[in-house]
Amino acid sequence: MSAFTQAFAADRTPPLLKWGATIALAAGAVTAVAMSPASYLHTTVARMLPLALLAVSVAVVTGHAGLPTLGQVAPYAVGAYLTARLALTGIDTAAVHLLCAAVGGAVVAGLIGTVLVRYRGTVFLMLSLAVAELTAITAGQWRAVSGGTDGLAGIPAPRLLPGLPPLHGDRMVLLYAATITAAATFVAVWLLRGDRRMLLTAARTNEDRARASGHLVYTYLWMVHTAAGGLAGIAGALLIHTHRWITPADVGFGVAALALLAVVIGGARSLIGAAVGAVIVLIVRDIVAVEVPGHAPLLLGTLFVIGVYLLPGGLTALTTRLRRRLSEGPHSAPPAPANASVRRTS
Amino acid sequence: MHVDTLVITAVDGVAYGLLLAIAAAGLTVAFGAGGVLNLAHGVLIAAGGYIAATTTAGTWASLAAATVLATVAGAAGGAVLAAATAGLRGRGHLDQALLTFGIAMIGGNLLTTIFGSDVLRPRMPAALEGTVMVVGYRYPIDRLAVLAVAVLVAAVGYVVLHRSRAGRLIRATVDDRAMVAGIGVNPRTVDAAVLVTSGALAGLAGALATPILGVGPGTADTTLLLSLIIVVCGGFGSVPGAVTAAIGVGVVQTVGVVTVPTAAPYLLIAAMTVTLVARRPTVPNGAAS
Amino acid sequence: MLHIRDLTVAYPHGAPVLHDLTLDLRHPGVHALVGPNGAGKTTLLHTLAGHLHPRAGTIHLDGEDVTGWHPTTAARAAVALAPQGRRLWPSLTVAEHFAATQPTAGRDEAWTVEELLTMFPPLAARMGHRAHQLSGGEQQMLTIARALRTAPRLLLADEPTEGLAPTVADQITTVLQGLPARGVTVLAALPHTDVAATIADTIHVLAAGKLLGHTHTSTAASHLLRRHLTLTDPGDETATPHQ
Amino acid sequence: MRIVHRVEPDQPPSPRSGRDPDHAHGNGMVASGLRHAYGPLTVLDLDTFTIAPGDRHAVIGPNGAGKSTLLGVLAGTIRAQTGQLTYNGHTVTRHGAEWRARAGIGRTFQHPTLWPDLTCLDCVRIGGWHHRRNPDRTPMEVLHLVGLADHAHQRAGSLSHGHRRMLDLAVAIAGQPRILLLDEPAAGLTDTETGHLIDTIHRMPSWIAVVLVEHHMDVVAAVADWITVLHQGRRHTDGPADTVRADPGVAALYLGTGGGHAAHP
Amino acid sequence: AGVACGSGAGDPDRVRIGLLVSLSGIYTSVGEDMRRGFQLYLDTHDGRLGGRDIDLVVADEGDGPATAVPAAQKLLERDRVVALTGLVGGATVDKVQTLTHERRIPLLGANARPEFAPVAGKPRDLSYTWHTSYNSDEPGIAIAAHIKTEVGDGTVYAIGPDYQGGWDELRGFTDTFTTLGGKLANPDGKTVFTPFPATENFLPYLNKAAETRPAAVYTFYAGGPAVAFVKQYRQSALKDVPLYAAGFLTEGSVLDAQGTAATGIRNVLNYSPTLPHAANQQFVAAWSAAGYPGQPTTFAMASYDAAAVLDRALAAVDGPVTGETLNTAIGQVGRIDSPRGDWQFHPTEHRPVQRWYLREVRPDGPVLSNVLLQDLTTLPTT
Ligand SMILES: Nc1ncnc2c1ncn2[C@@H]1O[C@H](COP(=O)(O)OP(=O)(O)OP(=O)(O)O)[C@@H](O)[C@H]1O
Ligand SMILES: Nc1ncnc2c1ncn2[C@@H]1O[C@H](COP(=O)(O)OP(=O)(O)OP(=O)(O)O)[C@@H](O)[C@H]1O
Ligand SMILES: [Mg+2]
Ligand SMILES: [Mg+2]
Repeated sequence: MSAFTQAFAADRTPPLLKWGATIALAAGAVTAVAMSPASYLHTTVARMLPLALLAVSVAVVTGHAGLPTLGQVAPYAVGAYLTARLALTGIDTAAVHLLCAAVGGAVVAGLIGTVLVRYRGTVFLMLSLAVAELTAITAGQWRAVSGGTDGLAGIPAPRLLPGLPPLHGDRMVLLYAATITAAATFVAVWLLRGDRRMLLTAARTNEDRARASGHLVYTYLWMVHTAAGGLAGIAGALLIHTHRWITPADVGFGVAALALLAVVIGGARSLIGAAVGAVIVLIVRDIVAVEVPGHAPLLLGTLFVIGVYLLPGGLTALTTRLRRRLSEGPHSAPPAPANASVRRTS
Repeated sequence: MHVDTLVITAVDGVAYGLLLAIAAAGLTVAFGAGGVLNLAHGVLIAAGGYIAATTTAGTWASLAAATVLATVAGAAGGAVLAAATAGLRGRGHLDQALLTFGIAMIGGNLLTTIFGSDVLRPRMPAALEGTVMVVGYRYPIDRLAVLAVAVLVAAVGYVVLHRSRAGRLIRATVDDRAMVAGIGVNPRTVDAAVLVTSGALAGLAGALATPILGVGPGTADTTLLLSLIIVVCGGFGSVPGAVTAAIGVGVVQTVGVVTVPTAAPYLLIAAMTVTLVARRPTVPNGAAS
Repeated sequence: MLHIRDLTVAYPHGAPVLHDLTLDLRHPGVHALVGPNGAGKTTLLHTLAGHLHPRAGTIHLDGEDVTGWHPTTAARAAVALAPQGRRLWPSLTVAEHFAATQPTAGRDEAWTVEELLTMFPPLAARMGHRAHQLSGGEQQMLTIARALRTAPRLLLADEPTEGLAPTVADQITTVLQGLPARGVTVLAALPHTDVAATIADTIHVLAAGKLLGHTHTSTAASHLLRRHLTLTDPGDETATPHQ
Repeated sequence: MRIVHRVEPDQPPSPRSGRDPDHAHGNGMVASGLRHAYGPLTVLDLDTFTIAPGDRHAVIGPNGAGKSTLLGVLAGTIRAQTGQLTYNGHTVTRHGAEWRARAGIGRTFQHPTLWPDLTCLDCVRIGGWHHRRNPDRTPMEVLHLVGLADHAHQRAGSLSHGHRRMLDLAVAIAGQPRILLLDEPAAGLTDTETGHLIDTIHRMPSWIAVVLVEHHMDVVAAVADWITVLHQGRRHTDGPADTVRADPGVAALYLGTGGGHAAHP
Repeated sequence: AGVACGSGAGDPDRVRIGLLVSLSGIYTSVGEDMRRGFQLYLDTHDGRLGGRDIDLVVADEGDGPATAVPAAQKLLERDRVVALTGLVGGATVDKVQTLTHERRIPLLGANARPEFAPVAGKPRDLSYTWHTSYNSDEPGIAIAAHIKTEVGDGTVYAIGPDYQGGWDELRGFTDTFTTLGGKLANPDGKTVFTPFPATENFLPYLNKAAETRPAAVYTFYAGGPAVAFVKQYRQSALKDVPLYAAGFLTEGSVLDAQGTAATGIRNVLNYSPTLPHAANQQFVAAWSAAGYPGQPTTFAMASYDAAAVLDRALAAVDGPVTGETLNTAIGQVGRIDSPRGDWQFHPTEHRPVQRWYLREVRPDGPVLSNVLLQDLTTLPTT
């Protein structure tokens, strides 16, 4: 009986296949860009990845913990400024940066989380907006660390390992950023599957019932928030590694909003969808819109509007719908579980 | 700081707060009461402001015409939003946010294309441009006029939202649409009415606020943010709450910033945070009973 | 008054929950709908009130085809639903529930608020409370009061006595029994066949989305149900006798 | 903390050991001086309330009497304004619902909503999460117990109302409670299902304490051996089931000779 | 990183220039002015600079580096421009400078010039960085002595927006003013900074400032806040106190919005549309003839001059135009006969050595204008 239970506890689609497909797709896309001779493309795409990773972190909090957040820019900022300061003082090993940024981001998100996870819905959203605003204001005011409202520029390139040459070539930076983004995303996806996902669904959809079954809802949400902070910290380090400059606006409300909207476009609970959503938004803003100067807001706005109408439930829902349509073709529909319940009541 | 300066600053805080209350009025209806997270609110205000700035000519008649025109344009914008969000019912605030944010970006871009990127200001009748003496200090007449209009708007808003059947139906529609249909009221009509009213109020706010603050490319974002803060701090759809919150914001932005100037950049956000944190955490899906 | 022909209803993306259901209601009168949990009682009532749209079949009300109508239209035609579970407006007070709900135009059979409050004294003492602050039973009372306030001519009551103390439950059943005299047709889903038998003119027995037949005694209804259960015990669901 | 007992399904409820506060002090729950008010409205005012292992205790009373509030206070969902709660000899007044649930106080809700997006099986797994390594019953067995085995893979959100109530019970049972607080478990159940519910309660191990809030007197009669009648948050009567049911005062207040719903001040 | 070589494919006489200005966001008005200035020079010179046909590629800077850098990247790497000009914001210049420098493309900024922070401890190499504008602290430096003379022993109240631009503008004034022996009216001797861009209500600040009974007020605001500030100044207790400002307070379209409230404000800038030079009269006439609104601003003028610099530099380049050859030529353009009067590049700092003017807002015919009062000084002093 218990084996039977476990068989159904797991995801019913063969996980290896799904994962393999996703990884292959991501790798393919990156390789395609990296193989292209246009170094313009390399830099531009590499610069999208920090925001993509930030969006993943936002998706974790928004989709899985059910707390729509603009506040992940706080750990993002911590990761970024930590990395920038380390690099400017001569510590230029990427791994050290990433580690410090992850820890710093997690610590800050953990601290903020102790207050924030007690709130829900719009109140949480507004509190996280306050966090975003405070982050940007602090970054602007704390001139010793941040260089003021004009920010920092000319941050030295990181080295992958001590002794290796600095990470300079556009293609190399792209490959490095893509690897880190993909790895961090997949770790997050891996951590949020199966039972953890189920527990978070329970905590999110009926908190009182979850409590009455002994689940420490605040603790769950706090842990998710903190871990997502670590992810945002890594994204911040990546921001410095790909841009080598930073201004307070890069860790402010605008970026937070973009990340949250990317999550909605991607489909709130899908981390990979969030990353893809962020990349789409930035492609429109940084590649398409530069062709029609002055109308970037128009294009982005149109993207959002189209996104809402064409992709209800986000990109992920689209793939599910496509898959359903494909599988429904030759075979008859699988028996719905509801059937049994209609006919037999004991 | 001298006491009487503090008094006049406090008075100004209240007046400024009431100006913000007008700006937030539309959002109080749409988001606070009607549950539509309308991020295009700021753009409607800016549109009203631009219309007022381009139609006024320093006469009372043109001022009246501008106010009416701005209100009508706002209502039309609200109707567009109503049509756009109609298909999104039941898909949550984030989808609404994405849509209205997109519309706001498009609208903002169109406004700068049409009206240019300069900061504009309506030309007011001379009688409104001057100052009067309040407790020995000069005080602008236009702000006093806005104060009067704000009190009027708040009073009407209070009666409609809290004392009339319409207000109850709006809140009922947010709570359970199907049951509103079940008593013979079409919830879609309620939705549309909410957004059209909210848009009209936004247009009106644009016409009233631009003489004091001017209207330019940054207007939409600033007013949206302040309105959001007011609506959320005021406790969603409560007119007295929103007015109190607006006055609070006004006072923080006047008395607060001059008494502790070093903390000025943080004050507003900090005040909002304290207000929200002080409120008892509420768990929405209350299954307990 | 109400004629349902071959009604098939399914939830979105689901298999049908009601199959080929045919039912006629006399006017006015009290009609009970009984059947096991999950039989489809709620589904049927929601379909009649317009909240669910049938996949097939027709519904006629007083000769008019009302299949798949909108809940607003249904309400304006004086069809009221007192739903199961909490379908109140949590942020409205009891008084505001009454203020928002108005009798259907053209119906003078209205219940005044005073009448309703005399019927449910606990509500009178809670006029300023929001719906989510009411006890379970008080919420149930308000649900029924709201439905009555719309002055229905067809009242669809889904387990109207659920969660009510015996005294109040008795009162409700008395009210339901008295409704036909005021020109109201009642279709009530009732979990207990004996209750159904005491108040209803006819008892329609529903199981697994199919109508097993109608009767007017508790024993006959129970018998129908028992027979259905034995017949459809695991694996066999074809035999559904119609009376 | 966790004591695992094997289930002895066929044992009938233990004969009452009478009201035995001492026994409850050591092994059960004792509430004293509970008072809870919303503004001027006192909804709960109880000097003592004890639950001892093996109790089959029904709480009845008119609508709005404070029954659900009492359960909420015992389970930790509602924090009473004044009063003391001890459980197994420890003071738990300030412990939240999560803690109490882990310590063995399970409950159902008057309005069951569960987790609409999860399957019934997952719901039960979440209910029994803290015993997942060493469960008395597997989740599937729990579903069998309440008669929902056929619905194991159906979304909880698409269950009918009655089935949802059974699932709520299943989730509570999966938590392996030592005290089970049931809020109107039979409301909305049909005759057959009510019988099934009574069976299920009968088959519970005898050391489990069941506190039952219910309006269906036949269920109360079948299950409870001790009844407390609440009225306006206060104890109106309490005593052995038969005595209370025969009490004319209770009948007048509650069972139907009118006038039970006096308005609170 | 690809080093841009040559310009447009094929035709060696065609030269591609990138113009990066804000066409969306809150700085649009400045960006539009700069585009008009550059375009005006092109249009009045048959679309040719230095005898070569010009492909002008315009890109949108947006609100700051986040949007500006991708746009700059596109200009540099896809369009392969041989020079980049425009750039509204200081932060943008700061970030884009590293890109252009790496690729050996001259950056010819026509507006903000930030204090370039050192890179990795070393001062920034500015050999490929030029500006036709000014340093943000120069207006304040230029007017300080004049204000000192005017107020005598009186104090001056300093107030400005809380961001890098505001800090620089006000520092220029306060440092010079106090060095000259002047005293600030501000209680602790420190400038009051108002949150930017959040503050639009200046009344409380102004009423508080009035308490210090200053002999004059010095300020810097631009755009929307400038309109609000001036309007509210005239409604405050400071109404009759002389107001001095960096010229941006009343420059361009904001002056129309301010209306009569701006009358009498004395301000300092490197340009006034009422300058009597022939070059200026020509410029102003061309501006009106092109149908552009109002009078030309310093932003338009600096961008116009950027085109003039490129004109002379391109004329001096022999053979193919590359970033290197163009940059060398820019270093040798010598004196520019500009609407603001003659100026030339400072040999090491690559920004204009130019005269600063005192202006006053006065009716000039039917419209208000920043009317030239007097020359102040020439900066930077070498
Ligand atoms: N939202 C839904 N989506 C899918 N299926 C549903 C949904 N609601 C109910 N069902 C299914 O429809 C069937 C009938 O449900 P319905 O609620 O009508 O039963 P009922 O007779 O009212 O039962 P109860 O007495 O328990 O309320 C059930 O098998 C249930 O699983
Ligand atoms: N949050 C609240 N605010 C104000 N009053 C409340 C609140 N919650 C409950 N009440 C009131 O407290 C009283 C007791 O409620 P409770 O839910 O305990 O009643 P109950 O005995 O369970 O009744 P029922 O049998 O109807 O479920 C009710 O009159 C209710 O109106
Ligand atoms: Mg039902
Ligand atoms: Mg209850």
